[in-house]
Amino acid sequence: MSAITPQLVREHGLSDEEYARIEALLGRAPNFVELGIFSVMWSEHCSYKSTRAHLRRLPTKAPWVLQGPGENAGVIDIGGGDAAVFKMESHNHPSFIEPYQGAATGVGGIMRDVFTMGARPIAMMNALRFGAPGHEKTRHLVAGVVAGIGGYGNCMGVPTVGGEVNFHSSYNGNILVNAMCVGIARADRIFKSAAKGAGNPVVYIGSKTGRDGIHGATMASAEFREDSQEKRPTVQVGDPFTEKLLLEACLELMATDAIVAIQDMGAAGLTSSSAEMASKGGSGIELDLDCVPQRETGMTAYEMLLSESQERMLAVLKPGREPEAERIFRKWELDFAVIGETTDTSHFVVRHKGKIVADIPVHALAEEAPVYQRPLASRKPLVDEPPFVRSKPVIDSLLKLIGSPDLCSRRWVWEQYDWSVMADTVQSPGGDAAVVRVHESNKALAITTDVTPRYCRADPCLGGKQAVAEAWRNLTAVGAKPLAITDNLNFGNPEKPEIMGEIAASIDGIAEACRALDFPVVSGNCSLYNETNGEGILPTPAIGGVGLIEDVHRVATIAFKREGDAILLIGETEGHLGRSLYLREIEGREEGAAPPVDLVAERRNGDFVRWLIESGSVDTVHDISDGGLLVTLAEMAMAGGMGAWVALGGHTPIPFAFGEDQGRYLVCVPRQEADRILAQAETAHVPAALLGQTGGDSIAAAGQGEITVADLKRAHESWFPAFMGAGELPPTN
Amino acid sequence: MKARVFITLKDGVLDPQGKAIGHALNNLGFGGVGEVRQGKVIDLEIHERDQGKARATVNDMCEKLLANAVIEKYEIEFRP
Amino acid sequence: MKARVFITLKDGVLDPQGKAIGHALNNLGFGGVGEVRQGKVIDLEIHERDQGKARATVNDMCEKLLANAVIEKYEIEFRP
Amino acid sequence: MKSAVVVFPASNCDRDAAMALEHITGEKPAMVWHGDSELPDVDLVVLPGGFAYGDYLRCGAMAAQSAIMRDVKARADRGLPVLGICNGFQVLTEAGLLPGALMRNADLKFVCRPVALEVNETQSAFTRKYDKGQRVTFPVAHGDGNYFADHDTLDRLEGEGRVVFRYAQSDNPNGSARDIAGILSEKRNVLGLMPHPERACDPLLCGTDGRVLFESLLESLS
Ligand SMILES: Nc1ncnc2c1ncn2[C@@H]1O[C@H](COP(=O)(O)OP(=O)(O)O)[C@@H](O)[C@H]1O
Ligand SMILES: [Mg+2]
Repeated sequence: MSAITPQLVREHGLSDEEYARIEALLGRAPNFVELGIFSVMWSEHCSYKSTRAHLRRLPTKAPWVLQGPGENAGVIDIGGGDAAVFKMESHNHPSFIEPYQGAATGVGGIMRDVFTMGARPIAMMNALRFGAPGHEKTRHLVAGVVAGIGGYGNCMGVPTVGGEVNFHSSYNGNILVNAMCVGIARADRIFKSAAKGAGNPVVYIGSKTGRDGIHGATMASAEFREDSQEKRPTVQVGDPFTEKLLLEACLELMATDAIVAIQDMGAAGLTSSSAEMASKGGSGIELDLDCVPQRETGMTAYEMLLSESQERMLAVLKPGREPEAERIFRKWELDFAVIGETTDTSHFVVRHKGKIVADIPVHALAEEAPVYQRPLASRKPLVDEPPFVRSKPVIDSLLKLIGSPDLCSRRWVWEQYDWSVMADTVQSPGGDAAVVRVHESNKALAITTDVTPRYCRADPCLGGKQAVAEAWRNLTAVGAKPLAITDNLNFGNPEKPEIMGEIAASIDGIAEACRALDFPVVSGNCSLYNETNGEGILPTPAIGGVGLIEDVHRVATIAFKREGDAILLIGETEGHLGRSLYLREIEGREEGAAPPVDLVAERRNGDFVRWLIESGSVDTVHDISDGGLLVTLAEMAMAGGMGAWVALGGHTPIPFAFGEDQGRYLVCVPRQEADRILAQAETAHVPAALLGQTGGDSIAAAGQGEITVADLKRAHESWFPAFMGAGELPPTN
Repeated sequence: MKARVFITLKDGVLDPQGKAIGHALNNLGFGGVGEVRQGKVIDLEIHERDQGKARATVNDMCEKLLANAVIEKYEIEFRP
Repeated sequence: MKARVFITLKDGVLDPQGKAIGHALNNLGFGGVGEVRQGKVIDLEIHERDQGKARATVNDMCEKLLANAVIEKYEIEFRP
Repeated sequence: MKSAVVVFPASNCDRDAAMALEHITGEKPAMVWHGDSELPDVDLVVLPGGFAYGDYLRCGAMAAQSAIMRDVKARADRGLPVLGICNGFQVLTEAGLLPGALMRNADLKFVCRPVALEVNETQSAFTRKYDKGQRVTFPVAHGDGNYFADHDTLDRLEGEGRVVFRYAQSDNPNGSARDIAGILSEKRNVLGLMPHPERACDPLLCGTDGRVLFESLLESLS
């Protein structure tokens, strides 16, 4: 075995202090295998050493929260004995290196996190961030990531129902691929990862172990250098066919009572799954690597322990239940092997070829992992110097915005995802939130992912708040009661004080919004070191929100439905243009402060809109976000194939039309209902005003001219296909 | 001249398709089938008489488009 | 012994993949690329010393599973 | 009406098909494992959509070789109605129960969206309750729906009135020959189609045009 040199320690991403701490914990120098184990367990990805202290500030409790952060996924009670199980996770670095497989295995990984809890996945979302459209790599990455997500999710038969796609040069060398999975389980049949008790068999199930993705975890914890391209051999290939069998086999096993604990093998594979299970169960664990199903010959202990081969799970069974479990996995033609047992030594002991190759106190790997209070430098938030706006024709700007990369239709993307399998997708991609019926019930879940990185750059705390508020708003806009979130914190190098400052501030903003909106965090993931050659990404704390719709027949959609409906504007409009897409796309400036978020108004306005939907008086709602009021109106018109007339009356046209003030919605009501609803708004102290009415085949803004819905649609639908059209070969598995 | 490009997965890279094919062959009663690997073969016609130049061009095609250097390797063959 | 099976589309069967590749190559500035066809190559290990028997077996595999006679043809090669 | 749904490894529309059958026929279909050698005594067999064997090698190729397919063939030869949806259609062509083959979509991309279809033939147990020429909308969700057959076969299919569904308004999502979306066997008891009627049986989802297909079967078979 190679001697442990400082060089070797550094190659394992461990600092000198960390190495010294390892020696102290062991009371001796680690051997090579043990060094590898520590390097992954103490990596940022697995240990959360930079963020853990800050994550504690997130509110994680509510009466309906059955499982908060700490398990493979969060769990909330959705009534009738059902539970929703969900989490979002990033696969950023692998997707940059190999977009198809990186994205595909990201999807597979997050699905395992959900079904390892005993849930059947019912919906997938993905939040994607790519570099500037003009950047040489962007088109190739978009093609690969989208095909990879579809290739895996479609084969699994889980509908991919929505997400986000943004373009910005800060992601040129670090794209973000965040995948979210939502599953349904019986609330009293949730499976956890605590390997309690001694003498229980530890079983390995799924695919064989190969030399895949060794050190993926440390790769995800290191800043990119151009030569990281050379880390390529670590890329794993996904096998959705095997994962589908694994899903069905696990659910079949979970229908028995043979399982003590179960956990997917994610980052750092066998090592982290077994060590985490032992740590959570307060037990020890012994593994015999000779029993591990192997795909390649001559694998070393180091390789087997650090391999990130996909489609694998680890379970601890009740003694004597192995044959019953084995029968199930053989039926599904999957590998099954007893590879060890739990012990009362509270040590993590690994045997290979009859020799003990690692012997580490479990707590040293888990609880003793370093936790850092890294130095923070808070960039002071940009204050609004109200950006000077040259007056441009409103309608021309609308057309330009609606066909711009960040606002154009994502049809090209979601038509490659099977969003209709499982026959429960009530609201397909393109709305404010996806709506998926809980199978054979009258209720549904609403799901959304949101964050506005350009706001986060201006003010990370406000940006964090806004991301949560927008998720809450999107769920509200379809008529759902927002219940909880998962988050995926994508940032640069935490060792840089200003980046660490962004992380801390974002978490504060998220926490504040979660508290104000009763919208706790039940799971999440952190992806740091998203930098290339010292260039950090925009701070991107992606929020995945889940809400409950009690009556699936009482949902609102964004499409205009009737000619002559009154269009009401809910919420206060100041005309805030700082950080707006108007400023960026029309004026070419990324300036000013992000729009303020008033959480009290947010809640008041949203509760009113939801009440309108629940009481059946409104079936057409769209929240106002990116692009502002007129863009929102155009989206409703295009979805309904019907125009509208609106008065920008009394306001300076551009800020009113394109400002991105928060906490706002457009709702349509039959004309004769308008006064009643405006009165109800007044009694609820909700700002509401009559904006115009639906009808005709154009969007007409009084005094500003008009444009046909057909022309808008053409611009809206054409950018993506045109962009992806040439030169790219759709990747295939 | 006619070029044939073989694109196969690098050794050690998981080949789910090959794995499944091997499985299916065994189920079909073809005992003793060892490892199965699936790859692509791409036949193309290029208007270039000079072998050397042709090889350089096809190499370039593989690097730029045909092969995924992250997980695949390639060989090139010529037929007149 | 090692067998390599080439599975290619019959002439006259349109090949969307080949077409797309040809297209992409042209867009990448590889002028004068003629027709491009994509096929599969399947490498397998069979425990059979006798060439003749081996060929018969692999033929059988192609007929039963590896190739779809409606659209595909196949060739078999052996390497020791 | 008794029905069975075959479950292959990584079938994933088996539940959707079963739901549609149960709601419309009032009877739970039998779920039959691919490894079984015999079908139960039923009036209809459905090969569901999905990614049997991951669509590896060729879509439907490995499923076509599974034990249960021998009995499916035998019964089909004796006239038992067989419905293959999407991946099921691919299995039927690979198994030789239907002519031609389903190739990669012309643009090489998976496509999921509602498509307009034209019902070309009502002379079948599957479509008798539609009107000839009726426009219906089913969702498609496939990467390999590009129907191919040689000209003679295509002429024969058309001549014998076996092209049951066509993509309408030349809105062909996959480049299939002559806009073919679904075809019948010679005996007209086997139907394969790429679009998903079982996903068009609920007003909350993609409309209810698909119900009529199952209602036709109910009327014909019970
Ligand atoms: N940003 C975050 N917010 C809340 N919880 C988090 C966050 N990041 C990680 N967690 C929680 O920490 C635990 C470990 O996360 P992770 O290592 O991603 O789990 P896994 O290894 O199962 O994918 C999980 O319970 C996850 O929900
Ligand atoms: Mg996990």
